[in-house]
Amino acid sequence: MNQSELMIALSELAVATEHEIQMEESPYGIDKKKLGMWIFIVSDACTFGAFLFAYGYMRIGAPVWGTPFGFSSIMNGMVMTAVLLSSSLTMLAAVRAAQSGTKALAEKWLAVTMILGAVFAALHLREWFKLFGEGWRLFYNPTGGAQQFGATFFSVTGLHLTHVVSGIIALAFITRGYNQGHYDESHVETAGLYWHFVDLVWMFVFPLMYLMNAR
Amino acid sequence: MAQTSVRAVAHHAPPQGFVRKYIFSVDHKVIGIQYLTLSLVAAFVGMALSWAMRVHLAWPDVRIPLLGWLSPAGAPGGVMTPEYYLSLMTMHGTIMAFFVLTAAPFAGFGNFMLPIHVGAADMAFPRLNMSSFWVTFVGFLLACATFFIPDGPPLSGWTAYAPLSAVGPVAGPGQGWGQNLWGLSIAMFCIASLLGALNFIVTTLDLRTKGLKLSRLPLATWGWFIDAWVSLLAFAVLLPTCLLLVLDRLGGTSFFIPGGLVFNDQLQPHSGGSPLLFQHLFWFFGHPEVYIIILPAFGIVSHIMPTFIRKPLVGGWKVITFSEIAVGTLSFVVWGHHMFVSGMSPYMAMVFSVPTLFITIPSIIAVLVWVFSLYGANIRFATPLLYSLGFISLFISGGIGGFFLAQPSTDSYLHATSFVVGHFHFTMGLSAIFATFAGFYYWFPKMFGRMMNEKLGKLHFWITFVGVYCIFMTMQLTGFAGAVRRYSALVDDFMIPLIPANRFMTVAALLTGAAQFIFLYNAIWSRFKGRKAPDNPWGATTLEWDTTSPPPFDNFGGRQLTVYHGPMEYDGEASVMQTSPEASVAGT
Amino acid sequence: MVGKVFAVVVILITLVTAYCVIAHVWWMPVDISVHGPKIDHQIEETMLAAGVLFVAGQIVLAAFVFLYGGARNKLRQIPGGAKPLVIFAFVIVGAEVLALSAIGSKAWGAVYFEAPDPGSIHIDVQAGQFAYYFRYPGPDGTFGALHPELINEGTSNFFGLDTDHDPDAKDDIVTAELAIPVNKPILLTLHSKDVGHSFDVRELRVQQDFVPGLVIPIHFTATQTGRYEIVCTQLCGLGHYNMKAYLSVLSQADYDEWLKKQAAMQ
Amino acid sequence: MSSNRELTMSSYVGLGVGLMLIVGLEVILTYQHLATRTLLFSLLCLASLEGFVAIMYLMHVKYERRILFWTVFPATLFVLIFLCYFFPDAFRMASMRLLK
Repeated sequence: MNQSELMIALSELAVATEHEIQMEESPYGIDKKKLGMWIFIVSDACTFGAFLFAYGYMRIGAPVWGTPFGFSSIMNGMVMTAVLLSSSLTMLAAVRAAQSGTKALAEKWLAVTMILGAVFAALHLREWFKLFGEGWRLFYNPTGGAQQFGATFFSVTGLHLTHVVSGIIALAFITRGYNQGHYDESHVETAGLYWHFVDLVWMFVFPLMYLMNAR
Repeated sequence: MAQTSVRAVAHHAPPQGFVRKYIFSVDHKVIGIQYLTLSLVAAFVGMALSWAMRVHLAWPDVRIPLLGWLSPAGAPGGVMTPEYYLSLMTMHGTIMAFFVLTAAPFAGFGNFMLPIHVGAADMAFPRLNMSSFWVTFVGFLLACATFFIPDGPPLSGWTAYAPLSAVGPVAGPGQGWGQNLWGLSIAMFCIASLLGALNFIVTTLDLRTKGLKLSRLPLATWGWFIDAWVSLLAFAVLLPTCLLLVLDRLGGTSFFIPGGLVFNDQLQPHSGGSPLLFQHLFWFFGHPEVYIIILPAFGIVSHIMPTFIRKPLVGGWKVITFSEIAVGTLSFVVWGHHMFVSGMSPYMAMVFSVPTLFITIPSIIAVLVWVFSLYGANIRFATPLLYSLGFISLFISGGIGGFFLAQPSTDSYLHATSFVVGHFHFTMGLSAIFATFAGFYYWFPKMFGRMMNEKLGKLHFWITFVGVYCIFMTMQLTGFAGAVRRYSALVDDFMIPLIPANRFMTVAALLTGAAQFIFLYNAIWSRFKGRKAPDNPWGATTLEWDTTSPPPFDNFGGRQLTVYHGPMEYDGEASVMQTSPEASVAGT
Repeated sequence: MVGKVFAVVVILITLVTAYCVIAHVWWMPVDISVHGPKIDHQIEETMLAAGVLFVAGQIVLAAFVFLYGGARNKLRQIPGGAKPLVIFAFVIVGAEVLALSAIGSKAWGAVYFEAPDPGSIHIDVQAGQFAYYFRYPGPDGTFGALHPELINEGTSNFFGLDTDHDPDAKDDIVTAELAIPVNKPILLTLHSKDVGHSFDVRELRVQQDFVPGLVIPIHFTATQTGRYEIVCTQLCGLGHYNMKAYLSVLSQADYDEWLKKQAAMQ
Repeated sequence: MSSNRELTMSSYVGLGVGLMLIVGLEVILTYQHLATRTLLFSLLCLASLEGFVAIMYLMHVKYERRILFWTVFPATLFVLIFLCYFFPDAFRMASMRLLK
């Protein structure tokens, strides 16, 4: 048997079993999924950054901007913030429960997190439809100010909403896998990281898109 | 402080069935070859487009075979219309910059080699890796589809400057669905690149085998690792740019379209957008993109050279790597040099000019390292080394053009001339292509288990090397006469005297392009009929040469690898494998 | 053998390139502007600095490849290792680029940091797919307001002037050719009707893009009479290659005559 | 930074309330009729504070190795800071507009 045949035979043996290999330790000392999520967050933060800078640019350049949000919208935003923030805390509770091995509790908290996420999305859509009802469009400003308000508001919050909705779907997926034992607490923790990031983005979107546009 | 951790590694089983094995494969080696194949197809498409453009510029009335069939409207009878010329130019730039130059040296070789270089069985996220490729593939299909839709391919250039690209069909031909598909195609490419970069970073950091400290990483891996960071941040900004452009086109928004625009005496409904915002967003990505293309080339050349000069690079891994890091970092603060005469604030021109000039320092350090490593060497002139030497020469020739384009005062004359076109073809186009060829000839035995034909390889090198100088040095120098780029015909009084030079370039381009078929023949013939490759045909030291050619499914057959040395243990005929516990011969 | 051929090819390419540059096979046309000599000087300085690096780089590369092919040589390292290379790059190239940017900023500043001469002749320029139009303010020295909705190519209302109601617009002179008097400071305000265009006169050493939605000022003084091409250098659509106008630099008397004739034709 | 004493769940709830209070402060500031620039600056400062707390505690960076902090922050801030190079042109857009 020559060397290459031997290696092929060895490799087939290797894949059949799980075996231990010594590796360099990751400089971060964290799970590779978690590191991957962090890297994703860095790039996604830049994407949101570019959207928000485009908004800032439009706004500086506009002679008249107009500030459409009344107090009720701001209150709605406050409630949305509270909902999203609580969902971050419930997510945290889910991760802790998963880490301490109380699977049922973790699943319960994950469910609460998803429900809070859905409530956030519902409140958000209500805000959108209210604006549609007032005549706002991506390309139209019924108050006669800069038409960029609709474009920037709907695109920035739309991107955020996409993140929330895909977060809910991802959480549902992970909860199911966790329940069936395909996934473990590290998956829950990684999903949690993403969820907190969505919350983090909202902490900038709310003041910049809502409060800066309060009447 | 060698920290190691024992980890249980669960291998995914080798796939069964044709589809799992060769099409939707999660094996990084298959994905790497898929990327390279995609790039090869894209490169020949891009080259065919450039042939058609060059022939049209030199002999505007010549009927170009097949073109009339491809687009009866764009090239009636094979003689192209001005708008079809611009479409070909746009698609040449898009296909070459994204699907060839970004995909081949980074995603192609990186996918195949990076996990092997670090001693891993696969990428950190194999399924993510597979989806990166297939998203790229769909992006490429969308780009190619523009040739076959009634609206025709876009004609706004690969930079797609708004508002020409944003207002829609009123701006003339090529502004219909072709431009929409272009935006979607590039957005998909962004997503694929982001996921790919993420995978590269995590693999390099987390999957290194025992003893492979960062200081012992092969230099190609350093190139891909740094490049992954640059792509991660740059494509993150191109993605929203494409989305906003598509939103302007399909959603009626006005991010990039100001008020008061009139087409065919019709006032457009847009108002308040800024074309300069598009340029800023695009070039914020666009300039790092140039380095995304060239950094893997730096890495590949630095990886290949020590094998064939039989000594380590001057300054070891540190000098070349730190210059790559410096280049990658500075690449984010220089984008404004594309916009000196674009109506940007003239004070910002100075802010961008100084770092642009300073980026020459790390670039020159890299060139000096390569050149002075040749001093006192035992050079073996295999084809991969010839291509590396060609890379150095081309990079010098293009690099010096940077001095002119980095300064607003000189750029205000040379901007948008063929000087720029020659400059970027040298520095990023050809340099990256030469490094890709070097990598291809170098790694082909490992990828397919067969050697490539050296004679054909050298023939291919000589024709290509001399040919590209004839094309692009002429192009660069005619820029001093003010030859404007992106013109579909030479009709201005000062352009007419340049027709002979253009004919010369066209003939050189046809010959150089024809030489690429030698390469194609060599690759296909060698794949099936080439001499069987030994495990380590070049006498190299890095991990990919420490396994069979081609490597088994999990790369090393489940062996425990321990790395004892850096990647450049060469001393003339003597060399020490990274995994060999023997004493160092090069003292690195 | 291969190495020696490579060295010879690289040297030949370097020599041919150097010849083309030194013999000015393709070179800039003679400058006709006041600020131009600064730019020309900067291009020559840069050519010197970059050219020396280019020739030196290619020759050293060729020499090493020529000398060290094959396995016969005793391996040697460059004395001092990477340190002298890094120092060279930082000190010599660093000084060079600092010098270039210091001198170059003056050439740039002469065009863009100085306010236009208050006595400049102000001409309004509009670019559209695929033509330039120029507007002189007429005897009242004031331009009429622009109304894009009134633009009508059929009635030759290229700028969208409201000649019925706007007294400032009545005497505006609109032409398809740019005529300027020699040795007089000129102020152009560039604006675009549709997409991005550019105003490039090689002899004037002026290239400036039109930005849709903005008015971009540019000023210069021409020193020689003659007729020069204004070309578009910013991709603007299918007619891009054919988008041009002429710049006539006239003596003061010819200019006054020309302007009178144009006014009569309105 | 790296310490293993994680907060208890009730402290996290306290943290959440604290963050909500900052949001409340932002809303109050909004209705103080500040100049747009001052309002923007103070809102951004408060949001950054919130974001910092979220990253350090909710996203756990405080309890990871220091190197994670030094990877994530510089990379992101690098891009966000240099995107600010756009703004001189935004002001140019306001002052050099074709149609007033």
